[in-house]
Amino acid sequence: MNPYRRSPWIIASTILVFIFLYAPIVVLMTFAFNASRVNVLFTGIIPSFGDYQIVNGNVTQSPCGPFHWFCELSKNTAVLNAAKNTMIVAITATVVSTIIGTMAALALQRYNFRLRTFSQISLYIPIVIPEIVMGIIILVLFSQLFTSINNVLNLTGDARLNLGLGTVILSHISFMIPFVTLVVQARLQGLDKSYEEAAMDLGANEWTTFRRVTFPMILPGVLSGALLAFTLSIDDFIITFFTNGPGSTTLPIYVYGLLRRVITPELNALSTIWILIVLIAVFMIQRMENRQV
Amino acid sequence: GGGSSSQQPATKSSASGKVTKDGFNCPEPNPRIPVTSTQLNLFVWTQYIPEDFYECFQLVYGIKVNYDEYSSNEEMDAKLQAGATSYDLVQPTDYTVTLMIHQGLLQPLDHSKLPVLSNFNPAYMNLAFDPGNKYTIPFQNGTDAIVVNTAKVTDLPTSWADLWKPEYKGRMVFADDSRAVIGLTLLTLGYDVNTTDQSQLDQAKQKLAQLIPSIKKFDSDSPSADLIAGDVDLGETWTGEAFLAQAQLGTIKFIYPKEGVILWQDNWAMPKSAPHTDAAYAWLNYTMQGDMFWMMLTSFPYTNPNDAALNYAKGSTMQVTDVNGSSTTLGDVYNAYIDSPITNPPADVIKSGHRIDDVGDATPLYDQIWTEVKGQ
Amino acid sequence: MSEFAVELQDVVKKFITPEGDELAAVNHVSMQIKNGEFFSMLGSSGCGKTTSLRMIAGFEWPSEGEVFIEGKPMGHTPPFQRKVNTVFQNYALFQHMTVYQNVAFGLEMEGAQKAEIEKRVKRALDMVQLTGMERRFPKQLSGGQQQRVALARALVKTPDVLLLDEPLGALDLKLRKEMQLELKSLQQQLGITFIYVTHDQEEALTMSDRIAVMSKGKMMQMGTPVEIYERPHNRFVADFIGESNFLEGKIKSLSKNEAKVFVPDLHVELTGMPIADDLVKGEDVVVSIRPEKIRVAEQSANQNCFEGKVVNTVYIGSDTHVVVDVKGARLKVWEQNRISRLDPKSFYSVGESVHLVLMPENTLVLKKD
Amino acid sequence: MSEFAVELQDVVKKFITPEGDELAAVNHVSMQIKNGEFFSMLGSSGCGKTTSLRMIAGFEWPSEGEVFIEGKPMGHTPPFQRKVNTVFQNYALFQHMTVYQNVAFGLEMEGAQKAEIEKRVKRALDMVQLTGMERRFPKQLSGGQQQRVALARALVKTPDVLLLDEPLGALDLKLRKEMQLELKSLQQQLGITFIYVTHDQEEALTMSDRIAVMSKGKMMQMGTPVEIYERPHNRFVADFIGESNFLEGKIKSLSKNEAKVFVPDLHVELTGMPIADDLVKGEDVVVSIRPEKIRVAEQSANQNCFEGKVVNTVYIGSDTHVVVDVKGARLKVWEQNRISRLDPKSFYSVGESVHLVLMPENTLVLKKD
Amino acid sequence: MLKRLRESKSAQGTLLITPTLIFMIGLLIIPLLLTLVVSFGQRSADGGVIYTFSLDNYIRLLGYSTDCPNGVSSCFNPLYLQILWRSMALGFNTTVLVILMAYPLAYFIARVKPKWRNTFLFLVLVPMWTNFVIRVYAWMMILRQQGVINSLLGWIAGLFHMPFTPLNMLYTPGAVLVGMVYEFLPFMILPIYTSLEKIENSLYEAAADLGANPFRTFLRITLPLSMPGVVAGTILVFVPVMGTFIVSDLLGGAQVILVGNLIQRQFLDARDPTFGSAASLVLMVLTLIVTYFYTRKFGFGAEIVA
Ligand SMILES: Nc1ncnc2c1ncn2[C@@H]1O[C@H](COP(=O)(O)OP(=O)(O)OP(=O)(O)O)[C@@H](O)[C@H]1O
Ligand SMILES: Nc1ncnc2c1ncn2[C@@H]1O[C@H](COP(=O)(O)OP(=O)(O)OP(=O)(O)O)[C@@H](O)[C@H]1O
Ligand SMILES: [Mg+2]
Ligand SMILES: [Mg+2]
Repeated sequence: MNPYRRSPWIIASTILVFIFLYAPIVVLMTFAFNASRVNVLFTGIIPSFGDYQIVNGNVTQSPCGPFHWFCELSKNTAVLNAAKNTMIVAITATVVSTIIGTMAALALQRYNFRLRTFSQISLYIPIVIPEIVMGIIILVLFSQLFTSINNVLNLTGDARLNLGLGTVILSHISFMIPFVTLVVQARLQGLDKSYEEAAMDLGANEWTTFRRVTFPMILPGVLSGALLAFTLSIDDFIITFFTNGPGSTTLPIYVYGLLRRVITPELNALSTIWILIVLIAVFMIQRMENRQV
Repeated sequence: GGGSSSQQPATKSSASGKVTKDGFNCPEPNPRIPVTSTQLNLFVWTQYIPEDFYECFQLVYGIKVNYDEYSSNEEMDAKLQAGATSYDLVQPTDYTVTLMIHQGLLQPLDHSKLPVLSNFNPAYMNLAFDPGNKYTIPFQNGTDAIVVNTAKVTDLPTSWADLWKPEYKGRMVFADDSRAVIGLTLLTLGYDVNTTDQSQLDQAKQKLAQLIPSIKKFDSDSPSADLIAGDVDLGETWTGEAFLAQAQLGTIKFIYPKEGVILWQDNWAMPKSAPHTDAAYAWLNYTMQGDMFWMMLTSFPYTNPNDAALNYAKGSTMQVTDVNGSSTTLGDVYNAYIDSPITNPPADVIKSGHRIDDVGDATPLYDQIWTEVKGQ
Repeated sequence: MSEFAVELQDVVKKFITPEGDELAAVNHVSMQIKNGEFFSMLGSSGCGKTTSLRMIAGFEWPSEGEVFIEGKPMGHTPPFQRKVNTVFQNYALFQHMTVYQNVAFGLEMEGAQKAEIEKRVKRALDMVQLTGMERRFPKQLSGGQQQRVALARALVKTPDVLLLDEPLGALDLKLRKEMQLELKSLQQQLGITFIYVTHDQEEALTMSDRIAVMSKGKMMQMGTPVEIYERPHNRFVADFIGESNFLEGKIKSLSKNEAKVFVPDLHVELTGMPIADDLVKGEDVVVSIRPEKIRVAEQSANQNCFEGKVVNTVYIGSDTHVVVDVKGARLKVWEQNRISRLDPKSFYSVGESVHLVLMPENTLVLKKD
Repeated sequence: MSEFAVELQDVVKKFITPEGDELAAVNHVSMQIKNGEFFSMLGSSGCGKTTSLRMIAGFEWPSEGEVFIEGKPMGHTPPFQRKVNTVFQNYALFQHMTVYQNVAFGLEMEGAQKAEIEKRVKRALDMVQLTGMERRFPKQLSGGQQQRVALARALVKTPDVLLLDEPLGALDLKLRKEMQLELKSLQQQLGITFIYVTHDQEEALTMSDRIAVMSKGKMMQMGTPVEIYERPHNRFVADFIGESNFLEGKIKSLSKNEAKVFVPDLHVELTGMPIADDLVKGEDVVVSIRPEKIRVAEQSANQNCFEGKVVNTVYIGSDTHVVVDVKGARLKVWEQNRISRLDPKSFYSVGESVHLVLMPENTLVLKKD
Repeated sequence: MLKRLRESKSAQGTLLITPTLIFMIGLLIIPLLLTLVVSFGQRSADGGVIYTFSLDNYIRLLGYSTDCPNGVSSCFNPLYLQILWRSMALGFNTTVLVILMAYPLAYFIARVKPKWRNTFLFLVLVPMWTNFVIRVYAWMMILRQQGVINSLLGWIAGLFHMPFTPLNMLYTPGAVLVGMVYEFLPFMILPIYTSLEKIENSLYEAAADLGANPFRTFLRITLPLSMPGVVAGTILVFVPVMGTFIVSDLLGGAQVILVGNLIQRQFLDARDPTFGSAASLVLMVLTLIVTYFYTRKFGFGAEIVA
C-alpha cells in the first residue's frame, strides 16, 4: 500500500462530485412533496391531512397529507402503465441483449473466424449512429417488413403484425448489445484461458464449462454490462418513439409529452420511489456480499 | 392523468348507469353506431384527452382504446409516413392536414356517419386547409399571440413589431416553431405568413436575425412555467399556455397584436390505413356529444369549437374541478371560459387572424432561414 | 491395451506469431511413453514443452502427425473425451469454488453418485494431506496447498495419464523439494503414467524414469537420467543438463571406445570416450568433462594430467566450486566439502597450483555443432 | 559517514490481518549492514523479509524501533527522499515507457541535465548488457532482460544502498545462475551495498558476504555463509540452510570443544562439537550432521563409526543421494559421482551394507528446540 | 454434425456471433444502406424521396448552395460546417469537464477497499435511473432565477444584509454545459475506474523509490497508464454529445442549433429526409473513423466497466 493514496484533494473532489451527482436527485425528491400542482417553484410541503383542498394551484390539504402526490400516482393509471411498459422493455431487452452480447464477447475473445473484424466494427455502429436516424430507419424497416408479411399471409385487422412493445424491445436490444459485448470482452481479456481448459480437462463439455466455470468468473463483467444497457434503455426516448405502437407508451415518452402540459409532482414521486427501491437493493446486495467474504 | 375530472354522478336522463373510476356516470351514445371492431387505436397529442373519454367509450361500446401520444405534428407525420399503419385516428394541426392530404396519408370522412358534425360552430368549419371538411373535423383551437407579465413589464407591446424593442432583450420566450416565428416576422413586414417569395423571406430573415439574440428561450413545451417562475417576462405563446400562466399568476396578460394573431386548429383525421374505421366513427360521434365534450372546458383551456358542449355547460350546476384542480361548478367554468379573452377571443381577432398553411417546396426555405438565424 | 500410454508420431505444431510469421513450436517430435512411467520433458523456456503437453491433453491439435493415447489415434477428440488429466502450471483452480467443489467437479462431470463423489474426494484429499481444508477457497490457501488441490483435482479422476506442467515452478526451494518426494511416491503407489514438464534439470534427474530434452521445438535426446547426464548425445544436452567444461579439439585417432583428441588450448592430446558413432578422424569436436569428475591430485599423474592455478573458489555449502586456470583455459572443478572447517576456502587458496586429472572414462568426445 | 550503510534497531512491524487480529510481520529485529557489503535475508515465505526491506525503502513505517540510513534516523521520511533504491520482485517496470525512459525516469526526477541523463543511462544499460534495447517496451523483453532493466533503473541513481527483493525468483534455473554471477560482479565493481532478499539458500550462500536467516518475523542467525552453514546456531538454521541429519540425544559429558552425546536411536555415544555456550550436562540436544560430511568406509573405523544398510539411492547427476538405515535411524549421505559409470547406482546397491563414519568435527551439537 | 461443429473452432465462433450479426445487419446495416441510397435522392414537394443520383446534399453540407440572395448562381456559406464546429466545441468542452470531474472520483473508487467498489459504482449509476426529463427539470429548478441556488445565495446575502440580485443561470451556455456534464459523467467514470484499478501499487512505489513525489508520480505514471480509460470514456461521451440536443434545448433555451437539431429538423420540420440522411451519414462516418482508430490504438473494449 502506498502512503499517498488518501490525498485530501481526492477525497474533497470526490465529495464534491457526489454532491453534484445527487443534488438534483435531492431536489427532485423534495419536489415530490411540493404543494404546487404546476410544480415550477417549490411552494412548500403540503401542510395538513384532510379532504382534498386546493387554493390557487397549491394543495393545502389532502387525505394523504404531504404524500398527496404518491397517492395521486397510485391512481394515475397512465403513469403506472407507462412505468410498467418501461420496465418490461428494459428488463426483457437487458436480459436478451446480455445473453446475445455475452455470446458475441465470447466469440470475439475466444475464437477466430472469418467475420471477426467485421463484427467488431459493426458493434460500434449503434454507438456512433444519431438516435433519430436509428429510430427512423428501424421504423422504415419494420413497416416494410410487416406490410410485406401482412400481404403475403394476407392478414387483416388486428391479426396484422404491428408496431408495439415487441418492436421497441427489438430495437432496444440492437443498441444495447454493443455495450454488453464490449464490457464482457474486457472481462474475458482479463480471464486466463486455462480455467476453461481445466474444466474441459476434467470432462466438462463446452456448455458445462461455460455454465460452471466461465460464466461465474465473468459474472461481474456481465452484470456491469447489463447495468449499462439497462441504464440506456430506461431513458431512451427517440428510438422508442419511432418504434412503439398503440398502448406501448413508455415512461420517457409519457414524461416527454408531459413537457407540453404540467409535469405534476406525481412524476417526482415516481422517481423518488424508484430511487429508494434501487438504493435499498444496492445496500442489501452489498451487505450480502460482505457476509459471504 | 392531468385531464381526469372528478364529478358527482350526473343527474341527466341519458345517463347509461355505467360509472367511471372518477365517479362520472357515462351518458348513452346517441345515436349508437353499430360496431364490429373490438379495438380502437388513437395517435393523439400528449394528455389532450380526458381519461373519462377512454373509460366511457369502453364502458358503453365495450371497445378497448389503445393510444399513443406525440408532442409535435412533425413527429406524428414522420411516423405515419414511415409506415406506421395501426392508427385509426390522428390529431393533425391545420397545415399538417394539407400536407398529409398531399402525402395521401388520410382517407375522406363519410359525413353520413358523422351526425356529430352538427354540433360545431360553423366559424371553425370548412377552413382553407380542408374545404368542406372532407378529411377532418375540428377538435380544439386557439391563437398564438403576445403574452406579458404586467408586473415586470411597464410599457406593454401592442404589436409583433414591438417585440423588437431593445428593452425586452433577454426577457422573452418564443415558441420553438419556425413557421410561427418566421410567420409573425413576415407579418411585421406586412407579408403573408405563407409567402414563398424568396426576397420577402430574405427580408424576414434579416429582421428575425435581429430578434433572435434578445430571445432568452425558445419553448414549444411549457413556456408558462418560465413565465410563472419569472425567468421570462414576455413573448409569443399560445392560448392554453397563456391561460395556465394567468391562472397561476394574475399579472399575466394575453395581448392580440395589431398585425393579427396566428390562428391554429387541432383536428381529428383518419389515416388511410385505419384498421377500425367503424370504431373510429363511433368514437368521434360519442366523445364530441355535448354531454361528453364539455369535459374539455374543465381541463383544456383552449377555444372550444363545439357549441353543443358549450350549451351543455352553460349554467350547469355540476361539481367539477377546474384547470387549477380547485373544484367549482361547471357553470362557473363556462362563465370563466366565456369571460376570458384568452379562451374566447373577440370575433375581430379571429377575423383578422392568419393561418399557417403548408408551403410544399418552400418548406426547406423556411427551415433554412431558421437554421441560419439560429445557427448564426 | 497398448504398451504405450501415450505416443507422439512425428508431430508438428505450427503457430502464427503475433508478427504474422509461422513458427513451428513443435517440430517433427516423436516419443513413446510407457505405461506407469514417470516421463519428464526438459528444455529451456519456449522450447515447446507446454505445447506438446497441450496436444496430448487435446487443447491444441497437431498441424501434422498424430497423437495416440492407449494406442488410439486422437485426431480432433476434445479434451473432455480423453482419459488424461492435467495439472496446470498456474494451478487454474476455480476461484469461485471451495477446495471440495474443485476436486468434486471432475467426478460430477462423470455423473458419479453423490456418496461415491464424497468418498473419492475424501480419499484424494487425504492422499495430498489436505483433509480439513474442504471448505476453504483457493485464495485462502498457500502456494503449496493450492498446488496439492490442483493435484487432487486431477488424481481423483484416476486418469491413465497425468500431465503436469511445471507444477512446482512457483514454489520455493524447500517446499519444492518436499513436493518432489510426495509426487514421486504418489506416482509409484498409484502406478499412473506421469508426463512431467519442467525446466529445472535437477528436478527432472531426481524424479524421472526417462527424460526428453527438447530445444527449439526439436527433440535433442531421450533416455534415463543417467544416460542423459553421463552420455549426452550432443553439446546442447551436455550443457543444459548439469554443468560441463568444454574443450574444443580435433580427432587425431579413433577406436571404438577411445578417441585421441588434440586440444589446442592445452597443447595436449586427451583420450576420451567417443559418443556419436559417425565421428571421423580429423573431425573438429568438443571434449566435455563434468566439473565433479575432475580429480585434483597432489602430485602429477601420468595420463591426461595438467597443472593449473586456482583462480576462484565459490563456497556453496555442501560443495566448493573451484575455477582452475590451465594454460589460459578455465576449468570448473567441484569439490565436496567433506570436512567441516570454518574456512573451507583455505581448502584451495586462490593462486595455489594444483594438478587436475581428466580420466578418459569421464571425458566425452562430442560432435562440434 | 557512518560505518553502517543501514541499521535496524529493534524494529517491529505490526499488521492487521484480514481476519482482524494483529500480526507482527517483523518482530524486534536488529541488524547492521556495513558499507559495500552484500547482505542477504533468507527465510521461508512469510517470514518478514519483504516487510523489512519495505521499511528500509520507506514504503512502510516501523511500528516500533527505528531505521537508520547512513546513521541518520529515517522516521517517516518518504521513499523519494531516501538515498536507497529498490529492485522489485515483479520488476514493476513502467509498461508505457521504453527501456530508455524507464531508466531515465529516476534521473529526470533528480532534475539532471538531458545530456547528463543520456550519458548515465547509456552507461547503466551497458553495465547490464542491454545496449541497443533502448527503444523497446518492457513487454517486448524476456524475463531476464526485464530483470536487467529493473536493475539498471535502480543502479543509474547510484544509490548508497540497493535493495533487491527476490530479483531472480521468476527466472529459470539456467538464467538465474547467469544473473547471479552478473549481480555479484556488478556489486563488486560498483562497491554499492546490496541488501538481497531471497528464499533460495544456495543463491544466498554463493553470493553473500553475510546472511541473515529469519523465521516468523524473528532473526535466527546472522553471519557469513560459512558460519551459517558450518556453525548453525540452532536446529532451524541447520535445517533451513542446506540439509542435515538430526539425531536426538542427551549430553553425557561436556568440554569446551567436545561433547559426548548419547543417541538412543543408535544406542551409542557420539562425540561432537558443542555450538551453544550454555549447554549443560544431561541436557536434551540434537546432533546435526551434514549428509556430504558423512564418510563411507569399506571397513569399520574405531570412533563414531556405524554399520548400516543402503535403503535408497537417488541419482542427481553430479551427486548420488544415498539413504542408509542405521539401527532404524535413516541417515542421508551424499556421495559425489566422481567416476562416470552408466549405472552409478551400482555404486551403492540397495540392501548393501556400508560403514558410516561421523567425524567429531563434522558433528554439531545443537540445543533442542 | 455436433462432432463437426466441435472440431471446428471457427464454426463455433461463427455460431456464437450469429445472433449479434442478425441484429446488427438486420436492424442497422441494411437500413443504413437504405439511408445511403436516400441521401443521393432529392426531396419531393410533400417531403417524400425522389430516387436519383445527385450529390447535391453533400455539396450543400459543405456550404455550397445553388439558391442564393440577389440571384447569384452559386455561393458559399459554411453554415453547416459552423454548426458541426459548434457541436464539436460543445462536445469538447463537455468531455474535458467530464474528465476533470470523473477522474478524481474514479481514482477514489479504484483505491477504496475492494468490497466497497461495486457499491460506489452503483451510486454513480443510480442517478441515471431516474427519468431523463425529470433530471433535467430538477436542474432547471436548481438554476432558475427563483431556484434553489439563488434562494440559498439570497438567504446568505440576507444574513449579511447584503443586496442580492438573482444570478441569471438558466438558459445560458453554462447551464447547457452543466446538464451535459451531468448526463455523461457516469460514462466517463466507469472506464477510467477500470483502467486505474488495473495499476499495481508497486508501480507507485517504484516511482516514489526513484524519487518522484506524489504529484509527479501522478503526472508520469498514473495519468499515462489510465489513458486508455480516458480515451474509452471520451468516445462514450464525445460521440453521443455530438448527436444530442435535448439538453441544450431544455437548459439552453434552444437558442442554438447543433448537429443533432439539424438532423432532427431535416427529418421532421424541414421534411427533407435526403439531406437528413446525408448529414447523419457524414456525422456517423466521421465518428466511426475516429472511434475505430482510437479503439484500435487503445483497446477500448478492454476499458469500459469491468
Ligand atoms: N497460441 C500461440 N500462438 C503463437 N505462438 C505460440 C502460442 N503458444 C505458444 N507459442 C510459441 O510456441 C513456442 C513454444 O511455446 P511453449 O509454451 O510450448 O514453450 P515452453 O517450452 O512451455 O516454455 P516455458 O518453459 O516458458 O513454458 C514459444 O515460442 C511460444 O511463443
Ligand atoms: N499489508 C499487509 N497487511 C497485512 N499483513 C501483511 C501485509 N503485508 C505483509 N503481511 C504479512 O506479513 C507477513 C510477512 O510478509 P512478507 O511479505 O514480509 O513475507 P516474505 O518474507 O516477503 O515472504 P515471501 O518470501 O513469500 O515474499 C506475512 O504473513 C504477510 O501475510
Ligand atoms: Mg510452458
Ligand atoms: Mg516477499
